[in-house]
Amino acid sequence: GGSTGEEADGSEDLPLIYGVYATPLEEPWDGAIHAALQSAADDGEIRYKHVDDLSTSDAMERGLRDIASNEEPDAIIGDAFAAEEAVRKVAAEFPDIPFAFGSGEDPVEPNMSVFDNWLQDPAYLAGMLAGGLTESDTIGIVGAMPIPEVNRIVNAFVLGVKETNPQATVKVSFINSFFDPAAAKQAAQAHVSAGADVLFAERDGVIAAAEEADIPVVGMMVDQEEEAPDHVVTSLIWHMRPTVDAVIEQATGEPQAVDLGEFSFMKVGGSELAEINTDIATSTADGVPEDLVTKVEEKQAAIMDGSFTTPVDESAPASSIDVSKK
Amino acid sequence: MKFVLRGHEPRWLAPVAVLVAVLVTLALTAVPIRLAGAAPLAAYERYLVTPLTSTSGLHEVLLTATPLLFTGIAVAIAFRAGYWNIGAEGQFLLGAIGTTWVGTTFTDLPAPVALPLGFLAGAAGGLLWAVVPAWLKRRAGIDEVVTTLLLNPVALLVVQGLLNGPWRNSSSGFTDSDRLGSGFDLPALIPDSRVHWGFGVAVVVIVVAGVVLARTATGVRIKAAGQAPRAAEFSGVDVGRLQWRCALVSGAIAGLGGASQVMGVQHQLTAGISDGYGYTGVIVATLGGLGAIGVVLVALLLGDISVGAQNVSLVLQVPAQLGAMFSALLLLAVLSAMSWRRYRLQWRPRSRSGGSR
Amino acid sequence: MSINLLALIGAMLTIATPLVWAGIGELITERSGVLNLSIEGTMYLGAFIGFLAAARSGSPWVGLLAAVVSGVVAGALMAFFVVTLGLNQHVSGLGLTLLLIAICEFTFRLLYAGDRPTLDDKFAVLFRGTDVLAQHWLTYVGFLVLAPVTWWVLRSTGLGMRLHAVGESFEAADVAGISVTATRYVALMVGSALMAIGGAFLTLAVLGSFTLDIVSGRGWVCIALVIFARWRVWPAVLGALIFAGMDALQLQLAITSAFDAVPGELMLALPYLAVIAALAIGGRTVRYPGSYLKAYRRA
Amino acid sequence: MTGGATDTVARPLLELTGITKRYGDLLANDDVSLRVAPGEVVAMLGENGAGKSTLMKVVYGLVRPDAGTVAVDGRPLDISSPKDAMAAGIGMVTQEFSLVETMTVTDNVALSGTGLGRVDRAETRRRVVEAMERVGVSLDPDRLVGSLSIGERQRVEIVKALFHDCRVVILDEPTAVLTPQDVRALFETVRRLRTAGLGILVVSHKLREVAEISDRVVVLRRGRLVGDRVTATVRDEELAALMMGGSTDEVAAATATPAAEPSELEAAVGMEVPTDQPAASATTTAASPTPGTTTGTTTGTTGEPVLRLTGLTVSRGGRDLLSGIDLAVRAGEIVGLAGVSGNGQTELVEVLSGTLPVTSGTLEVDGQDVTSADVGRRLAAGLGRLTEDRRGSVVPQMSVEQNLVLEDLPAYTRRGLLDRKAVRAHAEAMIERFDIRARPADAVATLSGGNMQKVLLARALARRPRVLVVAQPTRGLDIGAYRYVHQQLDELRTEGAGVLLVSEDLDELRALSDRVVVLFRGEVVGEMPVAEASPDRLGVLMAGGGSS
Ligand SMILES: Nc1ncnc2c1ncn2[C@@H]1O[C@H](COP(=O)(O)OP(=O)(O)OP(=O)(O)O)[C@@H](O)[C@H]1O
Ligand SMILES: Nc1ncnc2c1ncn2[C@@H]1O[C@H](COP(=O)(O)OP(=O)(O)OP(=O)(O)O)[C@@H](O)[C@H]1O
Ligand SMILES: [Mg+2]
Ligand SMILES: [Mg+2]
Repeated sequence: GGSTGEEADGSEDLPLIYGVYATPLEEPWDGAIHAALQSAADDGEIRYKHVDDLSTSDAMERGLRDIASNEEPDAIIGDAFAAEEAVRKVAAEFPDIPFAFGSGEDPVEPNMSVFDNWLQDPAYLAGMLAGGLTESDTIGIVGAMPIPEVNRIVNAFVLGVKETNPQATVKVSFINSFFDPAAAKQAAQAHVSAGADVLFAERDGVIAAAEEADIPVVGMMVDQEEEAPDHVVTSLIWHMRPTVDAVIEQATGEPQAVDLGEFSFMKVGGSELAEINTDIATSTADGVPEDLVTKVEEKQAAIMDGSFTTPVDESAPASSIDVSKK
Repeated sequence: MKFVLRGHEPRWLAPVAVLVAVLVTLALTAVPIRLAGAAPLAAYERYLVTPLTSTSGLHEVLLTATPLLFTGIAVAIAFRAGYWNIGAEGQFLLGAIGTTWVGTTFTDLPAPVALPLGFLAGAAGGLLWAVVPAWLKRRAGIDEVVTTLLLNPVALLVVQGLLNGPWRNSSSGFTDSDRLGSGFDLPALIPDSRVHWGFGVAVVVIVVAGVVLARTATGVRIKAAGQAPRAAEFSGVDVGRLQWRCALVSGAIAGLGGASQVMGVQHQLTAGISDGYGYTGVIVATLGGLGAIGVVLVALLLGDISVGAQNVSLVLQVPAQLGAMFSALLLLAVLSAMSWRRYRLQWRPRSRSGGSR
Repeated sequence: MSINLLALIGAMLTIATPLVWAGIGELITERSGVLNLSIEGTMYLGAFIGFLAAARSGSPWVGLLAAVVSGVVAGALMAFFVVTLGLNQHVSGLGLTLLLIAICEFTFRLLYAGDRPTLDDKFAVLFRGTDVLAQHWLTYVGFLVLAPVTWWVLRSTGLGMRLHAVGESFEAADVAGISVTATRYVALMVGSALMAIGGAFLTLAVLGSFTLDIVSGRGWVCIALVIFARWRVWPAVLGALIFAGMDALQLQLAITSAFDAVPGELMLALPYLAVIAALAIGGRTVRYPGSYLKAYRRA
Repeated sequence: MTGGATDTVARPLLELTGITKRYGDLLANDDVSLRVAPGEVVAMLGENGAGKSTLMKVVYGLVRPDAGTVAVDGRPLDISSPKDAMAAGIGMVTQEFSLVETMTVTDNVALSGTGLGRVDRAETRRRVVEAMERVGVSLDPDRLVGSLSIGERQRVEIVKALFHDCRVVILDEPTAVLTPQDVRALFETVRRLRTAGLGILVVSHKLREVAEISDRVVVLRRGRLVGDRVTATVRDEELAALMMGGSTDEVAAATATPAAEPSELEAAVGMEVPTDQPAASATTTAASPTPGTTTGTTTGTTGEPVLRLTGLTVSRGGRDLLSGIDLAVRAGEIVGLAGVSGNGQTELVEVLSGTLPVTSGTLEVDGQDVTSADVGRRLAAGLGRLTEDRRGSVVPQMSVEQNLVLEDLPAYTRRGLLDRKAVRAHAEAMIERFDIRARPADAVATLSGGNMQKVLLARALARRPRVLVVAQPTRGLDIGAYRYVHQQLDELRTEGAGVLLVSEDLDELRALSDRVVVLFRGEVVGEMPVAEASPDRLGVLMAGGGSS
């Protein structure tokens, strides 16, 4: 909802957190940040305002400067991927305001913190599931583009596959767009025709393909089970809330320059694997074998207690990966 | 009801037409603004007035208009010659690539060498991308609309390919290029603002283009070639060659736009370097009547709206799409109102009296 | 390297379907002398309205009907600008595209606020399990009914002759007692309805969901295909198949290890390059319809 | 009714009352009332821009009048589109072609009658062929109109107008582009229609045609109906005076040549030209056009060849459009080129203009070989051109002044910029000298055809060409303009330039030329001094009677 920006409603003393997004909120990555901030606002912890679709670095810079100088925010959260320099420049101009941005680079003293979604843990677990479910020993992944955020998810997924199915082949394709679900679906269908019988939907559109091919699929960012209850076996979920809470702390206290990436780790509740859907009913798998579920749960426990750390590999994956060579 | 050609256009008509267009747009956008839960009046003020009433707002308008000035005049030149270059988007991107290449290769160059080199590389990039369709058109008569249009997504893929591959950021590994050498940073044109010398270059290009189009023999030939190619040919104008040259100049200017955006704003190559500037250039050029002054006015208007729209969505917390809706409506309204300049509305012919005897 | 040829053909037909619907829609409007650059926005509108109506009613049929109606409205709007007001076709089309997309995205935001909604019921695939024939009925209708019927109408009926006359020489059409205005209105409304179906195919048949940027430039591809085809139906269908075939091919090559060394982007560019190449090889000087881009107004 | 009207109009078939039409400030039709009875042919005369076409378009629903009514059979009609007009039984041939070039003859003719559903092409074709026979026109019904010559297209227009049963037929300058044979055929048809009781309204600039075909003649001047006479009793001088707005004597004086030949007025207005053309153009040249042979004319001395074609051949698609043309035009002479349209004249002019490449042979202008020269070099060599395709020679949206300098831009460039003062001055001088009714900044598109022609003539003559190639220079021009153009060509000859005059108007050819050359199927089939070029002899040659 909007406002004229002037009214007071008794929540004046709550910190104002401003969300600043480069893409529209509908893009899942920024959508996850938005959801977390919204939930904090719903909990009565913060006041939350946002602006999205600042797609160029000059729009980002203008927006940030405008917000910092006119809106009296207590902290600004956003993503800086396409405008690193602009964000850092404005952050330096307003050292009293904490800036926390999704970024591939380092924090900057005194007030520029960075975060990222570190979904390698749920990705690894999902990979284990996929490896256990495939009968053709072929798994297809459709991703947006080979950027580090995506690469490390794909690579962790591949390692997970290897753990339960060392003979498997994982095929990876990119659609070079954050949207275009129709292209993603076509890419997924190409995987199916190349023999894949489990898919990983890093992007929207893949689930529809899995449903038509009647094979299991792994969702992304939010629990997508409802989209295809017979086919979505689980989803990788990013919880931004712990990161947001850490920023709220800065907003009410002192700005800091820290890497908030850890707050996205599974250990601290920053990410999770959605409850495994053991009721899937597909042409290749009817339900999920219990021992496979157990294996995944054991691994998850190991991750949580720190005895297993998923390796992080940000290199671009090959188009067809023989997991035994990984 | 029918439209009747006006005998002559009263002086007050053009400003009144624009005013009416603005009022209609305001009235039409009131509904979505209400739906989004904001007060229309506050929104209107921020769309149109706020950016123009503060110096920093004005500066931002100039900054935002800069790439549109380049693509607008680029498209205008080609269209004037009757060469339908819809490919300014791709040419802009290739310009950005050219500049990035020199900027990341010769990082140590001092500004006096680096900046001209950067612009040169940008122009070369744009020109390169314009050569193929122009050549196909000239040699084989292959339609430039298809080729220029389809090369736009290809240009974006070239950018993405470079960023995913050889030009991937060496420090973050993200898909944007390394920063250009600091010699390639365009200095501010207006002190303490973000308005950079790219704006100055754009103005120079537009003035030169305006003079050539309006005041020289070449300009007359271009106009003749565009409006009546057969007659131009008859009068000794080599239409094919003229279109070929205009196509290349157009591409080079669009490429300059890419160079300006890389060196003045982004300082690196990103996949989102062009926010559809090439496509918007078609609107700028056509709405600006394919003339230099028109291009400047329309680019500034669009710059104003886009700065204002950002301001609205930020201050009033309404979806950013409202800004797009506002500018699209204003565009169509202004265009409609302008047709009113040439025609007036008449309700039925006055008398058809007389009758039969 | 193993390319599954049948699967390739199947994918090609699916990918080509929205191009065929919207492309034939564009072809009809261009035959009347109107370059309809609002195609991208109209496809978007069809995709969105189709989705919305299907989501609210629970029936993809209702969605399709709503999409058709929205297309007719968009076409009438475009006609109002370029026929009634005689505005520049480039700007009107681009402006309308911007407007329609903005309206859809704005409404989507207000209604769903960042959610990722899906339909309960979408059009199913016929002959599921086969490689080539597993297509949506809209694909069958597009290739087997829409294309031949359009071809026949344009070639052998009075309607086609009228369209031809208006597109080539509206003065001549007017003198012959054919209403230029009515013909262009009808062409734009019918053509835009087909474009909307092309867009709705994506949400109602292919995906069962709506996301931003769902059309992703397919409208622009259609513009290119229509000119590529020189305003003839079968070459336009052929162009769509070339484009889609290359797209399907690159999807398969992208996951074939033999092509690992080839940058993915080059493969993604294949469809565009293929159309340009086809034009360069087969095409020659194009003669645009005589009243292309022109507004008609009697004295 | 205006004075002189007949009372034969018992019950008018078509009745216009108080038609008024404004274009901005211009009053194109001013309270015009007019009746046409069944079985009556009414001719309409008037200067270029007098408002004739506007009035015709009002009747046909192409132009909406600001005031006035149109009634057919006494019933007032609300004609707001040609469809309504057709429904009321009105058929029209517009002055500008209204044909779809990418359609066949059949489809064009049948266009207005087709519904929305399936078209029975065979049946339509049969009916069109039948209609062509009825109207006396022979054309291949399956040819694309775009491939037809201008004269052929005009025939299609006529068939189109008469395809449906109509009661009133409007012909707006139907003969302007027809060959004499076609005119004869058309008039046959018109007479037949008259007999059948149709009302016919025909616009023409040619007094002789008016005299031949009409029962009554009306004259429009500056939008007003200024005269309505019975054709049989009216004198040509009177009509001319009505058109031009002066007294009969003034007109006679104004149209007389400096040499004051008795028949000049008649020649100028396209009336009977005596075969024994007076001395004016009577060159007694020997039939052989040997270069160097000096032959005397009364207007100058014929000198060196300024244009020479040797074995000129042009082929396209394996077909010879022109084959082995040998032709020379000498300084101080006008060579007329006769031929039925479609026999290579257009191509010859295009080749000379530089817009069609030569296949073999050579082309010299004033001694320079320009066979493969571009337009610029040809102009520099001293060639001037005035083609029949006016609209293909001007840029309609550009101003008069810019069109005037389009071929000579470098001469108006100072320090890289266009010298706008010089351009304006040149335009004003040309407007003055050639009596162009326009301001320098007016878009050429808004000029009437006659004025457009003057702009082109001015542009061609301003460069003082050594040789001028002109095609159909007076097509569609009113008497004043017709006379004016002839005078200019005559002067050019006097000044010692050569002129190649291509015209389908035999009277014009014979009035102006020193020699006449006949083209048939792309070949020169005859050449003779004008004195020997009787219409009959030319007709035989033009019809192929001279080729072996
Ligand atoms: N569409 C128009 N808009 C403005 N003025 C027009 C238009 N059509 C005609 N006129 C003007 O109206 C006047 C009458 O034109 P009209 O075509 O009726 O002349 P005309 O008598 O047919 O001449 P001509 O012998 O050259 O055919 C001219 O001055 C012309 O410039
Ligand atoms: N765009 C326009 N604006 C104003 N008048 C116009 C326009 N287009 C045509 N006319 C008028 O329409 C009439 C027809 O002119 P046009 O040049 O077609 O005649 P023409 O066949 O070439 O020769 P002519 O009229 O001398 O016989 C003219 O009077 C002209 O002035
Ligand atoms: Mg006329
Ligand atoms: Mg005329």
